[in-house]
Amino acid sequence: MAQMTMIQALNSALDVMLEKDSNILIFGEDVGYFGGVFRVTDGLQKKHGLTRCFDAPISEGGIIATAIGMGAYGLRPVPEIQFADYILPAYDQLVSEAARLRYRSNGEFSAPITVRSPYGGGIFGGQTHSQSPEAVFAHITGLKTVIPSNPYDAKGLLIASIECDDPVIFLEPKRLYNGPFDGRHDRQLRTWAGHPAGEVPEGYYDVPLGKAATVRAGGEVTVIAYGTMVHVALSAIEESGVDAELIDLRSIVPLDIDAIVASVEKTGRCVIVHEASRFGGFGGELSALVQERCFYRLKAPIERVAGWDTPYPHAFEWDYFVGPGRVAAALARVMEA
Amino acid sequence: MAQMTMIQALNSALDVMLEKDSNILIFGEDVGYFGGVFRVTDGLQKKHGLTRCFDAPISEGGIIATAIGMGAYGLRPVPEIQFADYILPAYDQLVSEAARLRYRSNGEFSAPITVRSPYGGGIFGGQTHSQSPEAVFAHITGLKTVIPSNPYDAKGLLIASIECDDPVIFLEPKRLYNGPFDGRHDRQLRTWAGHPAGEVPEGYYDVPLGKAATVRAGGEVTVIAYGTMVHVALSAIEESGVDAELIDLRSIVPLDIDAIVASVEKTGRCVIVHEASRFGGFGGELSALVQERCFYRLKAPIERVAGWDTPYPHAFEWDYFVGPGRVAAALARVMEA
Amino acid sequence: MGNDSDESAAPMSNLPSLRLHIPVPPTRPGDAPSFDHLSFSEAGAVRRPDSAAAEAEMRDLPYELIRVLDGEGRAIGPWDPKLSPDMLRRGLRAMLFTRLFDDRMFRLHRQGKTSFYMKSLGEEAIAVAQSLALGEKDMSFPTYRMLGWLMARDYPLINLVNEIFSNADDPLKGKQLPILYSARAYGFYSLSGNVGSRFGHAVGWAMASAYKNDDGIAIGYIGEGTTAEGDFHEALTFASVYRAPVILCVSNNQYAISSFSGIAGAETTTFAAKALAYGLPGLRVDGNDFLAVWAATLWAAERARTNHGATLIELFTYRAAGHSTSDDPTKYRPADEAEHWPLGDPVERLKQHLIHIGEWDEARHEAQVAELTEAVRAAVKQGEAVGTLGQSKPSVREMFEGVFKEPDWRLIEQRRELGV
Amino acid sequence: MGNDSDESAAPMSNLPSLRLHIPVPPTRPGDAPSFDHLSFSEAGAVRRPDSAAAEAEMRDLPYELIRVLDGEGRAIGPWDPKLSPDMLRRGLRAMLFTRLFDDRMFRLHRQGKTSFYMKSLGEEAIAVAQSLALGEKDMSFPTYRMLGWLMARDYPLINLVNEIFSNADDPLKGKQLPILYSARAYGFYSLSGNVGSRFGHAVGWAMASAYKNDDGIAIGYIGEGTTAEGDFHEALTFASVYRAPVILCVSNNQYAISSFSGIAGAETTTFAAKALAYGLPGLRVDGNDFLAVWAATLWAAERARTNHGATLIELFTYRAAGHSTSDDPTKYRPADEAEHWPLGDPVERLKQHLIHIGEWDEARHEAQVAELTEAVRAAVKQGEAVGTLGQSKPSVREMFEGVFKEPDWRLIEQRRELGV
Ligand SMILES: Cc1ncc(C[n+]2csc(CCOP(=O)(O)OP(=O)(O)O)c2C)c(N)n1
Ligand SMILES: Cc1ncc(C[n+]2csc(CCOP(=O)(O)OP(=O)(O)O)c2C)c(N)n1
Ligand SMILES: [Mg+2]
Ligand SMILES: [Mg+2]
Repeated sequence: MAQMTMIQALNSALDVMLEKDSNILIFGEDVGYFGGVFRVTDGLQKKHGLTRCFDAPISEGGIIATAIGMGAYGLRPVPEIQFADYILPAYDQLVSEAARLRYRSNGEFSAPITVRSPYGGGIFGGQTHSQSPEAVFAHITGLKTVIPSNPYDAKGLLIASIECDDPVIFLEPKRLYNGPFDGRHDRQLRTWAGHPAGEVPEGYYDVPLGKAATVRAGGEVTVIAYGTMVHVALSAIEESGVDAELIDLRSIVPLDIDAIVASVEKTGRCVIVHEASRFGGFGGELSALVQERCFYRLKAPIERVAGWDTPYPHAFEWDYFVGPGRVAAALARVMEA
Repeated sequence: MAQMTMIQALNSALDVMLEKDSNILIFGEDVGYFGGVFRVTDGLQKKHGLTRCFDAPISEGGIIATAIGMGAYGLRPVPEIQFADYILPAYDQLVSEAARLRYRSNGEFSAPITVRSPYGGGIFGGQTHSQSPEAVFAHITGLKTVIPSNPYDAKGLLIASIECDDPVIFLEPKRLYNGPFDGRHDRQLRTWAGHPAGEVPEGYYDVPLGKAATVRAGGEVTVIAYGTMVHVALSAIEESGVDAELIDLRSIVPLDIDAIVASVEKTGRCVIVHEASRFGGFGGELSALVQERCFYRLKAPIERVAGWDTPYPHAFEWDYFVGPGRVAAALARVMEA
Repeated sequence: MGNDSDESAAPMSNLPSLRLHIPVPPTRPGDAPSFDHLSFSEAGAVRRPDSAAAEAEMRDLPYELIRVLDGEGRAIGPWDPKLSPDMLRRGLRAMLFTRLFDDRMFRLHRQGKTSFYMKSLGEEAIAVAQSLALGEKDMSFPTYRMLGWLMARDYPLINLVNEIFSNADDPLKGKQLPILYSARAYGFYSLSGNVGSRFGHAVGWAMASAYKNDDGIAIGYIGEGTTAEGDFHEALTFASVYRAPVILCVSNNQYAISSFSGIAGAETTTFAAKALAYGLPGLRVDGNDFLAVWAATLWAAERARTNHGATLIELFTYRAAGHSTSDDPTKYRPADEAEHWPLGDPVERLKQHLIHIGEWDEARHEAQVAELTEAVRAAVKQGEAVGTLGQSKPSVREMFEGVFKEPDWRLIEQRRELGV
Repeated sequence: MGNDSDESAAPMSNLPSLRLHIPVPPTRPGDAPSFDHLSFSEAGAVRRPDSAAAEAEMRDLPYELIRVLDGEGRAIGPWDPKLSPDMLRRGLRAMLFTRLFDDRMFRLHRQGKTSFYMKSLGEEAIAVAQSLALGEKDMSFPTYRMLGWLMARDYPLINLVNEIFSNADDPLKGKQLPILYSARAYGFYSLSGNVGSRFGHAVGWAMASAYKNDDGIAIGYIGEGTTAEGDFHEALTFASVYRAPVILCVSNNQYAISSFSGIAGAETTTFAAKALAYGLPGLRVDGNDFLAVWAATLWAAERARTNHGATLIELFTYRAAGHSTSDDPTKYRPADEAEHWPLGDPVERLKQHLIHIGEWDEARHEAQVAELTEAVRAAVKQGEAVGTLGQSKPSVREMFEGVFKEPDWRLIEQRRELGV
């Protein structure tokens, strides 16, 4: 066991996998010599060689197209997209090609690629360094979408994603890279040091895709979250005194529907939290599923707490970012209902 | 008044608008001399001139980027994307540029473009000529998404979209181009002749964005649909004998939330129907909204009837396509609940 | 605000106003066909640099046209690949096979036996020559007009027919549109309806082969119309930067559905010249000349195999048929234009060459046609026995298979809901 | 299955195996800086064709480097734009202004007064010369390193400062990241964090101007690293096909964050040569030579205004600073590399020229620097009085404005929920 930040845990996952399987290689903008703008690939080129971890042209579509071709050949590329905001030029490649290759070729070809990309807000990154695009991937049949919330999960989920034979969008909450941010930007920031999930094995292990984690058991209301919002929700729960059960989805596709249903069946209330803007966001799907499966147990309307339906505005970081205050308000509403 | 198919009605809308405003121009793959693969722009180049309606390179990203630049200058371009399946190479332009230009420039620049594109299944078009991508646009703040279900609306909504100062994704249900298809592919096909909505004024009129149509009034259950599914749902309602109220959304952004809430408040039951695959589809948002706003009136779980979570498979057209049988089954379930 | 110096390049008052240029083809329906705007190098006239030569030494080539067969059916000049008569006959056979199969399928579509079809009429030399010129470990990333690749490698006809009928024996289990084949064992990558989006996969595959110190190279195809997609540029950029062992081909049949090639940039330069943007060799080749296609492909393959990187080849041809079963080309081009295409028909030209060298004659040709026609007929019959579109299909369970390697709960529940 | 003929190009047993090539820059931290791999045309050496000449007559130009200023500060050769001393001084002033402003803002970022900043150190000649050379009705589609455009047109400094502070007076109302300005009245199109995605907007704008028989042209910018995006190719394709009156510029500062230009294809050819793919003129210009940039821009503008279409200009320069406030370039290149850049510093070179022609001296220069420094100081002070990041911001209501022209119910409800 070692103490790791999420960046170090991700780096360790890549290191372990490069060592384990020569079919794995990494490329992306600035990931080679420099080690990535967030340092996730730091040292990997030096340790594993020039062709195992190298820089790519600024061409997200080209990066993903190349990765798919490599995947079809038999490799397991792990491309990085520098910011999830910049994954959209590759959207057609991901949706029309990576997601569909196995199906349309009846299994002759597939694209076992893992696309890593930092996402999310809370960093004063403005419109194009803060977005959360998971909903536009979750809707796509054939793609898996994974979102860790702590160093331990990040490493285990990344290893599981790389080993997965399907294409995986691996979204890294960049606000959590260095510490478990709970949205209380005006208080002392914490690091991963001392956090139980900051204890990370140095070697190989995986955290299976499609298994949610119960971060906190509780009986009155189920809170569903992923990524940075797990910490925001936890903080809101703790300060509100509501006996909430907090579920960290860890992957939104595959979705751990059993965990969700079991919890809401027990609590009869549900609050869904995500950073992405609300309308048409993944919260809609979660709300619909809970309603369909737990209708007769629901004591209150399912609440969604999400980003406003605006672009991500630089000056209004803390007005936009979903903080514990908004989650607590939703908890209060469902408890009163 | 004239009798028009949806193709003719769309053509008429474009004709009227080209006549009305010299800032309007049309371009897209094969739309010029040839008049478009679905003939929607037939005759427009000949009538209005080479620079008003012309062919574009096969480059959906380039088409939309060009249109945005034109829009910023002050024109109102109406680009065509030949199939909605092929709009994805332009996804970044639509999301990162068209949708955000007004906001980020604080109103100095905007992109008043209307992107027309045929979408949807029921035509044995297989994976890449049958998809319904509306959910990946509905989630994007700054975009409007319009989907007509008949010739009269198609013309009026297209005119309103072109006149709208915001970027509009105008999705045309190609299965309805020539007749009101209700999913009963084994029966005699109907044309628009004789259908009331096939009566279309020849001149200018608009149908405002954000106003749903009540296709059928009813008291027992609210059915929400758009595009081809309006006809499928209507057929299912008629044959099932359930006293359902059928709402045709006409635009999903802006969404006529008042019409939805008013109807479900009355009926207490709701069935949502769309062609797109279910998971993460727009039905999730609709279900969540209804649940949030009508929770205490709901007598049964809200049902979603949607495409399966698979790519669109050629041989299984009628197993995949959402037909009246599946809608009727949902109606039966909500009525029994 | 702004700049009003008279030294600036602001518009001068004596200038005409700006005009928007929209490219228009030289002829439309009703006009006499004309290809006068084109000029072609003579057969044998273009030099053949060493395949390891520096790109800077070859910047003239994209503006020439590599041709081997002359008007009399002679093979001349430095690019003559000097193929054996057996190989020439093998090529002719595969081209004829492709044409006869296309013709038959097109007619079956009219009879409602399938939903869609596309021919490669007039373009058969390309895929056939390249399929034969490349090796078993090489992988092609085809467009929908590369059936000849499979024909040249004796892919079972019945597989094609069953896929086109989407019937119970469809090798792709009804998941894909007719003609969007996948045949890994034959070096034929999975097709899709989206044009262009597999061009970069060829580069990725080639890079993977180089990464593994393997020896297979890749060949990718794109239509001249589709070169306008960003995918084209991205593929060439990666191919150039990483010196990928790949041959990237633009099949320039001069049409993209109804749009003439001017809409893709042909008014201003050649498609081969796009290679110059990437510091890659650009060969412009008579695509209706089996020998020229072969020779250019061999040259590029040699370059790739010796770690000298990628080559862009423009294969100049003419789409003699409509775009697809949904198209009527007489609506936008002179009805008899195909007959006036100066570079002729690839089947006729190879046949003429074989006759010229004394290795073929009309009688053998007729016998060949008869044999292949019968083979097509037999395969169609066999496929029809299984069933045509709508009469037979794979198990509906197949609809839910292969979305992921293992279905998740959604697919299992939905399969159950449908009762299959 | 497969093809095993020995006539085919399948791998021969005596070949070495394939290798994947990964470009590596000539030097890294710790190495002595070296630009020996580059070669430059002499000042004055490159011919200047007529601006209406056919592209086929200019295919050598992308491989040359247009330079006017020589090592002694003389302006020589056919590209000398022969500017008045006043205009030269105006250029120098705007370049200095840009540099001083950048420097100050960079320091303010260190003090936590803003979230982000990017400099154009060493590249100031580009935007300044082009802003002055073009007219009021012309529209630029800048990158984040084109502040000089606004400086040359006397955009109010206080607007820049307020935008950088995202304070209550921010002209963009806090919606955008620092330095991502928009200034329509100054011919400066809205910036975004996404690189490359506005390149095609320049083409669309230019096409619109031509469509309306207007007289403004457009100029678009892209970094050399970003030429790899599909947007680059799509913009050039449309510019070529429709002969758009647009100047498309690649600002080649040799770095894209940490990646040297070889990762964007510079190992194999020049960025100007990408013009050849589109049948467009490609000019390669010393981007640190104010006069050369001016002259090439004027030439391209003339070509555009006379309906001869688009030009691609590569502006060869060097990114003397780090990529942004988040970057430390000593991590990936020799720390003293900037000092060794053979084409020098654009400010110094223009200053030297002015002194050479007797229109400037060190004393005036110092006075100029002092005046501009004071102007920057004053603007910062004024902005700080309004507030720096986090201390002052526009009304939170602004967050909900401008998503659409009119807010829909969602925005109204959410604004209410937030209580603003
Ligand atoms: C991304 C995408 N855009 C548009 C289409 C519609 N489409 C199908 S074929 C075609 C024309 C392609 O022309 P070209 O590249 O010249 O190939 P050819 O058909 O001539 O072989 C078009 C526009 C598509 N299939 N995919
Ligand atoms: C679409 C997109 N991809 C990636 C990035 C991240 N990024 C910001 S600047 C930059 C480098 C750009 O280099 P270049 O084009 O050479 O411009 P320069 O910074 O040198 O002026 C990158 C990769 C981005 N902003 N947008
Ligand atoms: Mg073509
Ligand atoms: Mg750069």
